[in-house]
Amino acid sequence: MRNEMTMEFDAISENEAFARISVAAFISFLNPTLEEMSDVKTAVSEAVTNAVIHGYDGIEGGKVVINCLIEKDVLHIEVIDKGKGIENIERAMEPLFTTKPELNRSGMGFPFMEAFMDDLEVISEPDKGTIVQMKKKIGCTSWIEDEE
Amino acid sequence: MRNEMTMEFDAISENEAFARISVAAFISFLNPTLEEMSDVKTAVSEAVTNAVIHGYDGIEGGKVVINCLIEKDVLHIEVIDKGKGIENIERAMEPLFTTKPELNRSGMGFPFMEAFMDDLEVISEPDKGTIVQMKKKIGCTSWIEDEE
Amino acid sequence: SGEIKRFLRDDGMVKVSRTLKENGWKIKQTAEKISYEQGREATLEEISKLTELSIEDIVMAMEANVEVESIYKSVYQ
Ligand SMILES: Nc1ncnc2c1ncn2[C@@H]1O[C@H](COP(=O)(O)OP(=O)(O)O)[C@@H](O)[C@H]1O
Ligand SMILES: Nc1ncnc2c1ncn2[C@@H]1O[C@H](COP(=O)(O)OP(=O)(O)O)[C@@H](O)[C@H]1O
Ligand SMILES: [Mg+2]
Ligand SMILES: [Mg+2]
Repeated sequence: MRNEMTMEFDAISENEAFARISVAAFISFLNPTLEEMSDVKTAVSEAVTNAVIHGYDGIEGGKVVINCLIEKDVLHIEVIDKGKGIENIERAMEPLFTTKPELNRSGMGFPFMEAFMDDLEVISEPDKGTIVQMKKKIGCTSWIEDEE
Repeated sequence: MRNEMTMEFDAISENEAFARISVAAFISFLNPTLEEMSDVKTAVSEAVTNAVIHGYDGIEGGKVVINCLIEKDVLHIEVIDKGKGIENIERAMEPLFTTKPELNRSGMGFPFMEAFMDDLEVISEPDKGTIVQMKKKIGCTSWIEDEE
Repeated sequence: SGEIKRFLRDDGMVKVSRTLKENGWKIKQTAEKISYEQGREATLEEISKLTELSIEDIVMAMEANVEVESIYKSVYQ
């Protein structure tokens, strides 16, 4: 089974819940557990929030793109912005590292994505933007077994 | 206030719920009533189902596109397929008209979209595809008043 | 019919349907109360305040209700 969707929306914080709910709805036919569902929602929230707050910090009219692909029981998600990009990716991914302490950012976005998903890759270039790629196996495959 | 999103997904019936939930989540910050939300969901469901069942009837690999734009308190939705198209749009929109009586289709998709939304327009060309455009004013604008 | 079974099986949300249905019931009660008192339809924000459920939870709970209705729809078709 293969199922694919892509969405693009205005980089405003109001759309973070929308993005999270949409991805949850998209994967729901894979019959995930509540925990898997909540893991994916958390990871998507963190990635979208980063795109809005860091990527498009002070830039008007930005767009966030989410690509989702389900292949068998593996979910692939990409969250893409065309914003400021990240200079030092390794450092950005360290727990507690944040460039926005004044906004009460915890520096735990990337560590959460890493913990809640099976795989995390970050591709970024200053002034070009950032691509966050995540993968997760969704355990309950009853839906796939039932397929004829 | 302006907010825009667009999504594209595989034309399979499993994605109908996903589309409906996503649009509901997208409009939720407009502070709709339950009835307004359910009207929009019904209209989206009918349009997406039509794209999958009629537009891509027997065609593999089709994609459905949904464009949503919120301008002030008006929601604009487009549901687009690149499938078979409709020969006689006027006749297709008549209550109870269906080309698939064998699937227990009720022929009430377009009449429902018309009833639940404020405006419905259908653009279609045989073998090119179909664009369903709908508009609805979402009544409660407290969210907009709250904006400074 | 097969349609209903496919529906229940395909939709992972059925798993969480118990809480969602309870929330759905709470939401409908609250919406009715507000519209009775105010003489107009309740908005999402008002329902959210009174039920202490997030907008997100309300959207999901209403989806669970749609599903229940769709099941009935397929039964009566
Ligand atoms: N999409 C992005 N665009 C630009 N910079 C980013 C992006 N995502 C993350 N960053 C950088 O990586 C840092 C760490 O991100 P994260 O772990 O989510 O913590 P926080 O968001 O709390 O700062 C951010 O403070 C920011 O400097
Ligand atoms: N996206 C579409 N592509 C091709 N034909 C369509 C499309 N949407 C609707 N139609 C045609 O219009 C008819 C009426 O649609 P509708 O009112 O939704 O009733 P039903 O779906 O129950 O047949 C359909 O039977 C079909 O012939
Ligand atoms: Mg973050
Ligand atoms: Mg129809």
